[in-house]
Amino acid sequence: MPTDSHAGDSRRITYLEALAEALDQEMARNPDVLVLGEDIGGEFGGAFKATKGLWQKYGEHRVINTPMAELGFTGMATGMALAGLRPVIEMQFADFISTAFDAIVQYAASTHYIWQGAVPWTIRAPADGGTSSGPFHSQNPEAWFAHVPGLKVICPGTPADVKGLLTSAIRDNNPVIFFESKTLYRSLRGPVPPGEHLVPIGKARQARPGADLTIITYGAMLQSALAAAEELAGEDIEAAVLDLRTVKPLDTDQILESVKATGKALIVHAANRMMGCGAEVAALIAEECFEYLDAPVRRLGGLDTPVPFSPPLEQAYRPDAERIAAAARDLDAW
Amino acid sequence: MPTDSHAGDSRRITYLEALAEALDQEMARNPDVLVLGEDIGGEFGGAFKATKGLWQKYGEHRVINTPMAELGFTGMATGMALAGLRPVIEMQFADFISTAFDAIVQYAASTHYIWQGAVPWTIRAPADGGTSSGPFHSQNPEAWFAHVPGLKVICPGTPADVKGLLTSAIRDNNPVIFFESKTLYRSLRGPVPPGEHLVPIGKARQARPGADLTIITYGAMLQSALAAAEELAGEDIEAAVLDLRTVKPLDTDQILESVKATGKALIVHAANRMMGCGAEVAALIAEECFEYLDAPVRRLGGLDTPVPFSPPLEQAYRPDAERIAAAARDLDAW
Amino acid sequence: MTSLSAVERLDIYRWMYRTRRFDEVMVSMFKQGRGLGTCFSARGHEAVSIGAGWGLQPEDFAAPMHRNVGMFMLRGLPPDQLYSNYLGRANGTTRGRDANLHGNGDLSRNLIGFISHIPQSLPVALGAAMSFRYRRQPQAALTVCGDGGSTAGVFHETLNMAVLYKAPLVVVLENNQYAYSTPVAEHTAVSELHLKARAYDMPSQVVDGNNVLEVFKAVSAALAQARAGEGPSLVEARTMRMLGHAIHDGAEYVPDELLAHWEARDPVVRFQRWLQNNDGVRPDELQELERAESELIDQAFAAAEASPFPDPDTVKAGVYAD
Amino acid sequence: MTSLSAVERLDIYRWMYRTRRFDEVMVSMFKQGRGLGTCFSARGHEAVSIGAGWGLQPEDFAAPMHRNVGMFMLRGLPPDQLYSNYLGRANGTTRGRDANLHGNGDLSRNLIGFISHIPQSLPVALGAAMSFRYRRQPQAALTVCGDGGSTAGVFHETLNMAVLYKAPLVVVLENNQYAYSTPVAEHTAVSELHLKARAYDMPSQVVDGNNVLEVFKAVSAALAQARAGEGPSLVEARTMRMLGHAIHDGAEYVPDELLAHWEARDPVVRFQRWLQNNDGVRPDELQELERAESELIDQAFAAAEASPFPDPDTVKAGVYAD
Ligand SMILES: Cc1ncc(C[n+]2csc(CCOP(=O)(O)OP(=O)(O)O)c2C)c(N)n1
Ligand SMILES: Cc1ncc(C[n+]2csc(CCOP(=O)(O)OP(=O)(O)O)c2C)c(N)n1
Ligand SMILES: [Mg+2]
Ligand SMILES: [Mg+2]
Repeated sequence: MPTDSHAGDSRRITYLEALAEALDQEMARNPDVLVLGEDIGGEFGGAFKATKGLWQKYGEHRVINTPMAELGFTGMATGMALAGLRPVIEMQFADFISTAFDAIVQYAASTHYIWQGAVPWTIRAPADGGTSSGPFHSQNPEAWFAHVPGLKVICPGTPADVKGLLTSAIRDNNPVIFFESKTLYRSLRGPVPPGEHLVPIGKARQARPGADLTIITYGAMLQSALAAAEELAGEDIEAAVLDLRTVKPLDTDQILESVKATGKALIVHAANRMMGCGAEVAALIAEECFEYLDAPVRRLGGLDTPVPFSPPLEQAYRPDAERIAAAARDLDAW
Repeated sequence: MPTDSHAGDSRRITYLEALAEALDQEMARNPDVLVLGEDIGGEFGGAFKATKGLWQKYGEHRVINTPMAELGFTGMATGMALAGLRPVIEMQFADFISTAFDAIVQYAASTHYIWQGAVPWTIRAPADGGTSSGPFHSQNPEAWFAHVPGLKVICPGTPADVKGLLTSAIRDNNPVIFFESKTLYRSLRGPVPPGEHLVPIGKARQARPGADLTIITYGAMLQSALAAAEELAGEDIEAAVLDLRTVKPLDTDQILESVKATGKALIVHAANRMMGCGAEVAALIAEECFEYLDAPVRRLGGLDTPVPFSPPLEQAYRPDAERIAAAARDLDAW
Repeated sequence: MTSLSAVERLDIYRWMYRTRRFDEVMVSMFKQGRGLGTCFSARGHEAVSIGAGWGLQPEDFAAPMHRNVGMFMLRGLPPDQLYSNYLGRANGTTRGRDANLHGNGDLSRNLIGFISHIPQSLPVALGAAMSFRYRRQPQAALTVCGDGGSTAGVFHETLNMAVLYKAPLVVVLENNQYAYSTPVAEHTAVSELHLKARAYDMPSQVVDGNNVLEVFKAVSAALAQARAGEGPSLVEARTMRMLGHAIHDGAEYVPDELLAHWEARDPVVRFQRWLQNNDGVRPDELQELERAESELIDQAFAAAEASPFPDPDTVKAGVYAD
Repeated sequence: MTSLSAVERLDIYRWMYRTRRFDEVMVSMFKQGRGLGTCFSARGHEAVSIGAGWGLQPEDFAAPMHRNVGMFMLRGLPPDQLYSNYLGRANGTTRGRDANLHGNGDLSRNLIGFISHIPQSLPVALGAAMSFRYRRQPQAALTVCGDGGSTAGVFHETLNMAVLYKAPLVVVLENNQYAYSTPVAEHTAVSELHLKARAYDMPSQVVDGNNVLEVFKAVSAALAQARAGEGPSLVEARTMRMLGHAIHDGAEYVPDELLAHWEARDPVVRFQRWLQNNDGVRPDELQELERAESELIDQAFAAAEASPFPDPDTVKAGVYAD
């Protein structure tokens, strides 16, 4: 898997190490930060070991093991957050975030608008597929939450961003849903600043410049888009790659600026394309870039099926570098 | 409120009467059809009286009162449906559908794809605002469900359609989410065939022809769009109004056909515009009608805030005929 | 902490009476069409709201629900701002954003807002309790849950976690016989609601919810235990919803005898009599108190009705915290 | 119905042994890297799966979970198709759509598919039970729920409704001491899991989940009661998860003594001894049976490994029923 090199530092660690580092550093910095979730207590350190070592270091007081009760413990975190703490909730898999739905989209999301109660929690949700994990361990459910006022939704695609954005999420005074790509956990390494590292929420990043078209993406698809762009470069097609990083709020300025410059847009995400976040991006472009567009706005996303388990089916389900390159060629030739 | 006249019959009944009629007729026709939900048992007939009289007529066997346990009773309905019954679940308000989220988007939606178990239930969810009911009794949450493979999502906008589509939903072999506009329950009358009446799921309806632009909408906004179109006609702007009726599956054929003919599209719904169903429609048009568009694709929807309670705030939140007309004028002048 | 002076008892009565008057004026105004949206009458729930609320310290957290206007007022929300909330005015407790008692949170008063999705305040109150445990502060959180609310899954999740974590939480189970049109026996399988706590080895007890002193005694003791680190408990307060579920509901499904039974145990009347019989409070003292309270409430409603609606330009403000 | 002949008992053993072998081959193949995704070992759960499943009639509904491979097989799913499912093959029970025992529903066998969102099968099984009540058919539905699953809210909602509606439902609470890495005492507040049923006035009992005859007796009696219209009940079967949560999990968090305690009570070994001591089954009979079963399982795995993957062009098929 290709690596990322947008941070200025030479130390290269994995996506998972980067996020564990952010958790550790924020817990060290602020005694109000705590983690809670299933199987994160004791020596175990959680299903993906993202919280490994925190219990030994910070105690059971700040590393709270929970029963399988996502709705209840997310609501509990809301109460802690209203009282000024900064809980970081680990969903064991992003797929189980639907179990906590009311606590997120109804209670936590609306509280500040209605009665000015700030809810500074972060939900870490290991999302994403491509790993033969089947329909209930492969979901990318960001669109549900991006539709909800009051939430922020982050989908980092590099080790540096996972650290910088998780740090920002923990410090943010609003409920933040942080979708990690577990596909990248151990497969992607990149440079990550060892010390305090903050990436602003809501800012996209141009991951690659290019004049011929703009590929707009986020999460694990960033790596596929970069691979596709590399391939296209060999064919004299210069594709800009814009990594949204945050899907709510959207960085409309950068999206529009890039598409106005290239005149062509290809939007890519691993989540179901139908009614996915890419639709909002396409609609935004269709509305704001009408006079700049030289081709239809194209989208690639998951099929409108559950994420299938078997490799040939999942490959058919999920966009990849090859399909991105094909769609880009098509746009370029328009 | 303007009325609708697309059915050929002269008997005019309310939106609420039409849906009660569909329920009654389907229960009479098929002994496998039953209703369940909060406060629908006994003489009470539910919060909106949609099931009034059914308990007396069909007995407690087929009219099941439930505790306040949306997740549990929706899952229960899934089991009944797998066993061949056709439960019609009443959510007391659409806002509470989030409480049943797992049972809907995870279990019921995926079952046929994974193991060919058909789940022929319908959830009736009284949705919509504009009535000073506040953030938790005014929601239009169709986008969450339209993103989920395996579900069908219906948002009828007329008495005839509410009857015809509810009948089709009950007979459909898949889980169907049926969002009623409670705003229209008693305020909208229209002609409704008294006997068996079926409207196909997934077919839009041209509610008004027009050559200058296409207003694409559904639910209660249909009435606002028709009012706007009427007003525009006086200014020599002929707006076609396309009533989607079903948001999943989308009637892409009719959307594209109409927009290709007019070259201009305005999409309107009451739900939060951000990441709403309108985004998918706009993205579809941007992708498929590029060479036909004479203006940017425009969308009107709710603001990216909870639905506020106080009338001046809710009016600012929600699209209306005036704002639709203004956006249409703008498009026309492009 | 759990004993009361005669002065305090009279003050408790003042709050109960205020609660009653607030409700009466609200109901009559809504019936006259001067309300907005809907409202939920608290008639019959005065002893629960005030008796339970009286045991709270300012530093404790409280999470009342849609019939606990007494507790909201006791916690410091002014009646005029509450009425303004019912009427959607800019100076309402939610600045026009939510209706009736929904959303009445106020962190400056350690008050947790209520949302429709019942009983979502339960785990949130648990979290508030956990914040005390986290910071090793000797305070407690109190939440109210209806009989109907106790059938929702999150009730089970919350009680289980509260006991596991020994959280300083007190759950007041306000059993008012109905969840909307559904009587307890039709929504709950167990013979006595407080027994639900036994599934979590959580101590529980039943009190007469129309006896304010009894409610106070049980809840303040439970709070004291919680503050002392002895863990959570549940108090079932048996009472009756004397009017319909919401203003439009005539509650024809409630048997007359049941209402008559509870009418004879009206918590406000009963405590008034008790004060006369036991504390020697004189009828004229009571009359003066009641007159003053009625005036306060009438003025609060008038002030609310005279208050302006919010400016639509503010509609987007406050979705996010800075 | 609840008594067994010696022939049946030997057959029960056959199924337990088959279950054990299925698991052993699965675990060793996954350890060799010949699996796909993950898998959950059923080692130690043979008596629960077979003992409970043995009480079912074909018309009853069953909703097993991720460790009940024995019950899935007993219900008629062929071992080769099950293995094919683990390996993502076209002829797997879910045609490559879901993993391991997930999604193994089959309406022709009145078998309800399991999904990850635990314990979502609980209310679904209740619904299946309700369909019998609706149609006045004298059948029952059985569902299995883990100790961890019993902390989720929908457990509470389901049990409450089951009793309210007097549904013919039997809940087997498979208490295998752990939910992933979390021991029962850290996820559940009550001293004995079966007491949770008391919050719904639901009859409940505990059985030794490693004693197949005891499991059978209790569950078949519960099913008979349910079919007879006497309502739902819960059977807590105490057993032990002998391997990690899933294949990658070494379960270092499980104390050795605990494993040793249960190893000495291995349900397969124990029942084998019982048959020798009580039914006079001869060692050579057992050897022959075990050899035949091992062969059957080996062949099933080989058949699965030789089966083709699904055609990617079929990926969209079947999202909707016609
Ligand atoms: C999750 C959810 N489902 C349904 C409702 C609709 N609803 C509002 S109050 C109510 C009954 C509540 O009963 P109870 O908890 O006993 O409180 P009470 O109104 O009797 O004080 C219902 C069903 C809701 N608010 N939340
Ligand atoms: C709602 C939900 N949250 C989390 C998980 C992840 N998970 C899978 S199995 C499991 C533990 C289940 O424990 P138990 O119910 O005791 O069953 P066991 O695995 O011990 O047989 C967890 C936490 C899940 N499947 N569903
Ligand atoms: Mg009640
Ligand atoms: Mg377990």
